[in-house]
Amino acid sequence: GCGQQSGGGAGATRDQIRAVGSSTVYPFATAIAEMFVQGNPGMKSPIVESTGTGGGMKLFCQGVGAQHPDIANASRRMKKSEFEDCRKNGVTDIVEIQIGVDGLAFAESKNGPGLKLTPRIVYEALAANPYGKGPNKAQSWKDVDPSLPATPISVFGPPSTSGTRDSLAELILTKGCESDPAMKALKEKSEDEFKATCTRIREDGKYVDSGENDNLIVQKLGANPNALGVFGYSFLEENKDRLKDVSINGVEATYETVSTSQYPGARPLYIYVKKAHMQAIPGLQAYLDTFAANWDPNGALTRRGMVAAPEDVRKASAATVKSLAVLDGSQLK
Amino acid sequence: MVTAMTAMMHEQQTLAPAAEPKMTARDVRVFYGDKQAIKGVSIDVDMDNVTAFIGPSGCGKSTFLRTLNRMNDTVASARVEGAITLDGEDIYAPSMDVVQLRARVGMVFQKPNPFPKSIYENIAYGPRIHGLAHAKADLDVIVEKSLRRAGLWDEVKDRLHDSGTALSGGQQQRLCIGRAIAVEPEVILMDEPCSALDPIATAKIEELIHELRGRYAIVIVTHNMQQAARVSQRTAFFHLGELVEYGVTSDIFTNPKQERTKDYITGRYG
Amino acid sequence: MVTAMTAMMHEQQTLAPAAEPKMTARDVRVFYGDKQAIKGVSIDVDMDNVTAFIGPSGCGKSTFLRTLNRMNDTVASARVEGAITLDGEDIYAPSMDVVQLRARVGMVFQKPNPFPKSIYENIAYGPRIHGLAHAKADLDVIVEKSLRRAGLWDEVKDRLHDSGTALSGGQQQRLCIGRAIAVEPEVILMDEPCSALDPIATAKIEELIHELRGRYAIVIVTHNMQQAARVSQRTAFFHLGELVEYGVTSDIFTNPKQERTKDYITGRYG
Amino acid sequence: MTGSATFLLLAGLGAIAWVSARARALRLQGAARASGRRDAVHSLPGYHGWYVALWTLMPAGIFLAVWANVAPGLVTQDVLGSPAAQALPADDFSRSAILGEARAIATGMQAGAFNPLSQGLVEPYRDAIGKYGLAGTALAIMLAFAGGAYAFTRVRPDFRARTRVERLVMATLLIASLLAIVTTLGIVASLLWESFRFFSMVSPLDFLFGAKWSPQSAALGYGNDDAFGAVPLFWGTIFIGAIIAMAVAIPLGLMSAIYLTQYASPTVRRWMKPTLEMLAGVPTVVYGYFAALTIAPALRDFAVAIGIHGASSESALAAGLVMGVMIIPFVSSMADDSIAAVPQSMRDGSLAMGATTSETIRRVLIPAALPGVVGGVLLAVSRAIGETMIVVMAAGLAANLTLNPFASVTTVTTQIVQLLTGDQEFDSAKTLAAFALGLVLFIVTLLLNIVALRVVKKYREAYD
Amino acid sequence: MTAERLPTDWKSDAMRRRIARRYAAERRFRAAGLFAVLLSAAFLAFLLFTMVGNGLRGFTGTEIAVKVDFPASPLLLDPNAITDQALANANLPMVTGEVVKKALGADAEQWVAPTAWTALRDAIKADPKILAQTVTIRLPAATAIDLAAKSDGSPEAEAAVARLDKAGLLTTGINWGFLTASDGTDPTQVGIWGAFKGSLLTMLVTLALSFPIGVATAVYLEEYARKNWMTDIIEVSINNLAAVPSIIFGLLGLSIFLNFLHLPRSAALVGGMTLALMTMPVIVIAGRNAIKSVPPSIRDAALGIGASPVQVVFHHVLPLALPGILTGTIIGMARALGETAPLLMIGMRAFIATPPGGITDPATVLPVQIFLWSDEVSKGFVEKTSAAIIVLLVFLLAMNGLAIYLRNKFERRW
Ligand SMILES: Nc1ncnc2c1ncn2[C@@H]1O[C@H](COP(=O)(O)OP(=O)(O)OP(=O)(O)O)[C@@H](O)[C@H]1O
Ligand SMILES: Nc1ncnc2c1ncn2[C@@H]1O[C@H](COP(=O)(O)OP(=O)(O)OP(=O)(O)O)[C@@H](O)[C@H]1O
Ligand SMILES: [Mg+2]
Ligand SMILES: [Mg+2]
Ligand SMILES: O=P([O-])([O-])[O-]
Repeated sequence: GCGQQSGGGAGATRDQIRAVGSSTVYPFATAIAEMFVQGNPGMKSPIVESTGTGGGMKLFCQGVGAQHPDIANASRRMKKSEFEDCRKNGVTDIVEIQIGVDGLAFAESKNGPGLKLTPRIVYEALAANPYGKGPNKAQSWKDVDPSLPATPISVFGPPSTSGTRDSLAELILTKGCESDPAMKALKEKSEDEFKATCTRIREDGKYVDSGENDNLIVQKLGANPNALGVFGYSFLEENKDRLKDVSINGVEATYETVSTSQYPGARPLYIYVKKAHMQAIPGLQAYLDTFAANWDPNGALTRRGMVAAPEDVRKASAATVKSLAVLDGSQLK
Repeated sequence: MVTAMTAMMHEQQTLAPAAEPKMTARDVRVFYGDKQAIKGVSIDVDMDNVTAFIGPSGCGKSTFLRTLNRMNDTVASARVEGAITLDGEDIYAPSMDVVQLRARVGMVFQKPNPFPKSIYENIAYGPRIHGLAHAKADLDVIVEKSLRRAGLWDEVKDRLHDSGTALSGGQQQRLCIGRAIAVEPEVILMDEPCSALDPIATAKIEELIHELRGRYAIVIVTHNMQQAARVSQRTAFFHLGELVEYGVTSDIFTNPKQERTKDYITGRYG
Repeated sequence: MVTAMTAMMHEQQTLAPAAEPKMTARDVRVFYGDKQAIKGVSIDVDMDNVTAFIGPSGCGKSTFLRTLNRMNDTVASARVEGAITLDGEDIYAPSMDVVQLRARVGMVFQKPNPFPKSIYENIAYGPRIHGLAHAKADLDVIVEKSLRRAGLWDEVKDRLHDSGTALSGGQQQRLCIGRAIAVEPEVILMDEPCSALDPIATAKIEELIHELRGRYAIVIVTHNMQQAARVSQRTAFFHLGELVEYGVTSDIFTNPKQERTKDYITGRYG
Repeated sequence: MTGSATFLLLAGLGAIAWVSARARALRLQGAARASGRRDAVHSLPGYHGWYVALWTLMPAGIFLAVWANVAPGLVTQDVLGSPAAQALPADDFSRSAILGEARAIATGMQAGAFNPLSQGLVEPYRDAIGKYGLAGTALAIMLAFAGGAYAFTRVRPDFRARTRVERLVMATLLIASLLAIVTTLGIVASLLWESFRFFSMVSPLDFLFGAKWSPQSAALGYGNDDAFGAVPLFWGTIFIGAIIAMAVAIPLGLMSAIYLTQYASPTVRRWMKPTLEMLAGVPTVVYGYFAALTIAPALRDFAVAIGIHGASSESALAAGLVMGVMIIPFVSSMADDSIAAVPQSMRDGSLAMGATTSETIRRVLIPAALPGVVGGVLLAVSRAIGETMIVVMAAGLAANLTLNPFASVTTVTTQIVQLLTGDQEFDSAKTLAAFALGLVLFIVTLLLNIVALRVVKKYREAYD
Repeated sequence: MTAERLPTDWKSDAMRRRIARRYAAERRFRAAGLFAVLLSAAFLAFLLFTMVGNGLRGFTGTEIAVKVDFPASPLLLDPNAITDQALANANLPMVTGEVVKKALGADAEQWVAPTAWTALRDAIKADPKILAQTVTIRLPAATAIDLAAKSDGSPEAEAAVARLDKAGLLTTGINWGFLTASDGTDPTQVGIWGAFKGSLLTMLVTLALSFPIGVATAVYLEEYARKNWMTDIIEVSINNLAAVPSIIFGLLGLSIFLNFLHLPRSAALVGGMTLALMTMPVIVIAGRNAIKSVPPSIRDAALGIGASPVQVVFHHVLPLALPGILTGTIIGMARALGETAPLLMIGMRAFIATPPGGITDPATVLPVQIFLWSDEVSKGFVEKTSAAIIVLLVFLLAMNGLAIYLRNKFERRW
């Protein structure tokens, strides 16, 4: 309630859990929040804000205290730079929990042309500067690969701060880029230049950066039969009636292919928790327990479109929830 | 006071012989909603005399004047009964075209109301909308002639493209008269044209009215009795929506037939 | 015209003997910004006579009147110089409390301005804010007395709780006079109190002024010379911000000493 | 002693002060009035009451306000000194959380302890709070008595209590009005400060005249050069807000105003005017939803059907059209005012010349009302370019420089929302760019408004 | 003088044609005006019609009657010790799934809403005795079934609906939960109460700040301020604030209230403060106009009998100006109530499933809730969004209507 006063070092408390971050994780986090309230009568509902993984990390790393969030949801692993930033602000003890797996899905409208893609095609269609050979001139998919229809390239995708965008760069673009041996060589020579060439996306309107809102992309695809959308697998799952999958390397994104990592776009989902908040925020532990109780293959989260992590990962994560083992920054990239 | 009036009359021009009426009103009644403002007025206006309407404030002078060119149409609540003719034609007949009527029966208002345009455009407005001039030269001729007749030409000929609102009050009023003249009306109605003006400007307008007399039928509303005495040949005295007395101006002022007229011109009320 | 005036004078009451002045003004100058509206006016107002201020429009009558109860304070640009006293006290002294001053020097305005409240509340407002009545009964007494003095009691006693704005113009003006009387002022200033009224209402107010004379020092601004002649015993003639002539009313109207006064009352200007 | 009890006590004291001072004034004034001198009595007794009550309440109130900020610190000091506090963890946040919880329990705002450590601290808290609460209350009451007593001695018939009380009222009013300045300064300061930081990373010239907007790539670490050219945003804003929206709003608004003021019967006017005003009362998020869900897809289908290239489901046209509809009432009410301000005599003058109503409107009324109409349109433009939700929901994010109304453009406000919600990157130029955009928006709308108000005012004066 | 011109021959053919043309132009112009009015009104009607058409369904919900044989169910609960915690621990979601499967068939579990078990819980809580009985409980249907029952859905859902309907197990009725519940993840279970309460608290803060300050400012400027540079600055500030785009206030709130003063993110307090800054100038301007329209003669009258300037204002001017001030306030508040953009900036866009308890609790407001729902993927949210819009519109139109009514009623000519 109101009437909380701060002063003298005592008093800044919060009785609600606060989570920020990935829009991919958002539906799962809110579902867990709901179950948490129902399972813990009397507790207030956690606040979940969808800010994108990067945006969430920024808020998360601003410091320890009631005014900073307890949890960062992420659709990719925390970056080294983010870890350092957290550390700088006194957020030293961070617990990393993998809650499941998601696929970076490519989809088009039900009455779309039915594309079949490979990382190379995607890279050549979207790179700002394919293979460092000058600006991308491809206008239609046919320009990239003669097997594809001549529909104009139009891709709705997430913005730079989203984990999904990072996954796109890491899982697809880089792979496509590396199909050229020259690029492999470049990687040896200059990591930076390699990164720029392989992950920078064109900005001439073919790739439409659609903000931190995957739902919006889904809706836009419905209206735009020729466009391709990039977002989390769960969104595809939820909208099977409007959208259809676009295969990568001939593999379609299904629960099976994602969970076995057969699908090239499979990626882990994480939540990051501040250990320092475990003592201070009522219900935080119970919230994590709720997560753990629902991430099984037949748990509530899979019903919402999440793909369960492999058994060993789930076990490890469950152990982390118990032990609250702190993340070791040295493994991060 | 009566004697002072009579003195003024001596300066007045003589009455023109009775002429064919230009406009006639028969048993005209005007209502604003439920309220009757004019109660059965019959009057004839002729070409050769200036007719003055006098009477205390609110007696219906303006209302009656405005029935003569159907300006009352613009007041939503106003309703006119009775018959008014112009050259024998019923002006309230459905076949009567209001636009034409108003071009034929011009009007000058109490407060000078030039358009916020140039002097030239003020005069040219009427001829333009009525298509009275086809070439610029025609229009120039009309503008000059109208301004001359309104007695304003010499004062403004060098600044025809200045704004009409930049003129003095008296000049503005003459501009409005010029504007009315420019469409060659047959009748000119003036509703207290001098009440917003100073004495010198007033004198100019009165002089102008003298000059225009005969060319147009002129009706002027005034509540300055001296003015009525100075400019008109016929005077109608209104009271509470009724036409109390109508006659030759000098008779009305020196020898009123009605008690009410007499009380009014000797200053008992009003 | 002069003769007409003199005729009216005959009805007028006789001049009271010269008395101790209630208010004095010495070399009062009023400026609106840079513009000087009053140019060194000195005048005495006494208890037993009604003083009239006359003069052409814009000559500063209202301005001067308003200096007498510091209503000019409300005009941001107005600045008053010179000395004005009430019972010998300088009303522009810093120690003078304006609120109290205005209670002692009441004012009635040109346009009747009753509060949009009941008749009762209109009268009771002043006594309330000045703490002149403590119980409802006291207030009732004050209201009745004031309305009686204002000559309005009989007309409104049955509808004291109707709105003051629902009265006719003349009644409203008497209500305003009653309202001023209710706080027991010593001086009452009236700025053209009848100019918005019809002749019958005017007559009533004039009669009221006669009755109030002697009990309050009364100053009345008017530009109706007949009215000045009828109601006042002393008349001050203002012109272009100067006090041209001040004296016994009958003298001013029949035998003005200044050429300007004479020109004005014979109607040469104004 | 709890806060509310202290509050009630003070309120009681104030009431007593009011009543007794009033009574005293009444008594003294009765005597003075009998003396007959009018200026022997100055203020109504009630004012004396207020004067003394204010003196009773204000010093004590100010003290309590200060105390409320100081006391918790003292309480915490006290609690930390207690033996139970030794067991507290060292890290600040857990510690303060535990302390906070203990205090919440001690003050009854929370029932049970979530953290076992806090249970032990409840008692010390209770004691300390009680101690300092009592001290504060005692001091406040002393101050109240002191203030009240001082003021009470000043109650005399001719004491100008009203003047004093009114002076306080005036001071309050003045302070309230200064808040507008404070707010303006706050806006300017926050925008300027953050923009300044932005412009230390990105050249203002590149920002204002650059034609390429891709803050994403800047955020991905490709450098700030040519990532922040805001021209496409400015163009999108102008295209949607000042061109398309106005192309809808000006004719419809102006013609509606004309019809309703000049032609419609009073009944029609009485019903239609509020109906049209309702368009301005619909929240923008509803318009946005409507534009995104209903208008935009329809327009896109239409464009595709007639073979327009590059038609997008978030076309400039959809956002602009809907925004134009939203703006209609602004234009029409400004036009209405301006036309109504043209003196009736002007209209009569024209009608009496034999002009038809439409001739009168087109040739006399509109030219005469033009400055007012133009001013109104400028205000409407300023409103349109600052409008956010419609464009956030219905316009795109692609920073295109295009003339094709069926293509997607982005606007300043859309980008502000994009840059600040979600993507709160490290203190990058990207976040700060939002403030620079805000600054530009602020300045432009300000200028538009100043010009518009000038125009309107000048024109109003012309007829006054 | 130039040659005389003959009086115009109004009867000539040319003149007649000309007049006909002018009248035609007149008719066209008038028709254009009427068209503009009708088009604007038609747009409004279309908008309202669309919203109502989409939204009315949002107020209804579908329920499936399920026969629950408690003794035979895998539920382990002591009827004598029914506490919230015990119910929470009883794994009701699983039980519900089993129960549904048993009653309706193996594939039926997905026909009921994921939160359907709360219906079971509430039933048990209301009457623990049913634990020993077999009862029929109405469980909320899943979104797909709900949509299929109310309009049209996927073929599978339609088939299921047909089956259930045939068995007479399906009922569609008013979903009161929509007015009493808060945000959630399941469209059939969400409600607007949380957002509504957030709006209420935010508006309360806004009103409490902007009304007194706005009126005080209006009074000061109109009645007491002397013309000097400071008054000019205040005046310019206020006029400008009234025109500043609302999103700028959001930037102000973000950088001053959140980043500088460290007030709580997402709270009604900050939202209210931000909106108050936006509403205040509206109230000031309306207040000044209302005060200005009180005729000076009233002030003169009061001053003339010795009222002090403060008394003049508080006894006469303010009471007379009050209707105008209130009208302005209502309009300002209506605008604030519909405002979204500045609140997005200060984080009032989070998922918040419990209604705020006070002004410092995280909260969201109706328009932001609409914005959030409009972005939801699940098709069930479309009708919920429109339904929330209907609720918001009802309030806003009522407020605007009240303002218009007040304005017309108290519009006086002095
Ligand atoms: N538009 C109107 N609606 C209702 N009543 C009106 C209207 N115009 C005038 N009246 C009433 O009709 C009566 C006659 O008014 P009119 O203006 O004709 O008087 P007037 O003789 O011209 O007075 P004045 O000398 O003051 O101009 C008055 O009682 C007036 O109140
Ligand atoms: N508030 C003001 N600001 C500036 N000048 C003013 C103001 N009030 C009056 N004046 C000027 O002061 C002069 C005297 O005005 P005042 O109103 O006293 O004249 P008056 O004799 O009462 O005229 P009237 O008979 O028209 O009421 C006039 O020139 C007037 O224009
Ligand atoms: Mg008239
Ligand atoms: Mg005067
Ligand atoms: O929102 P993201 O999951 O793409 O970071």
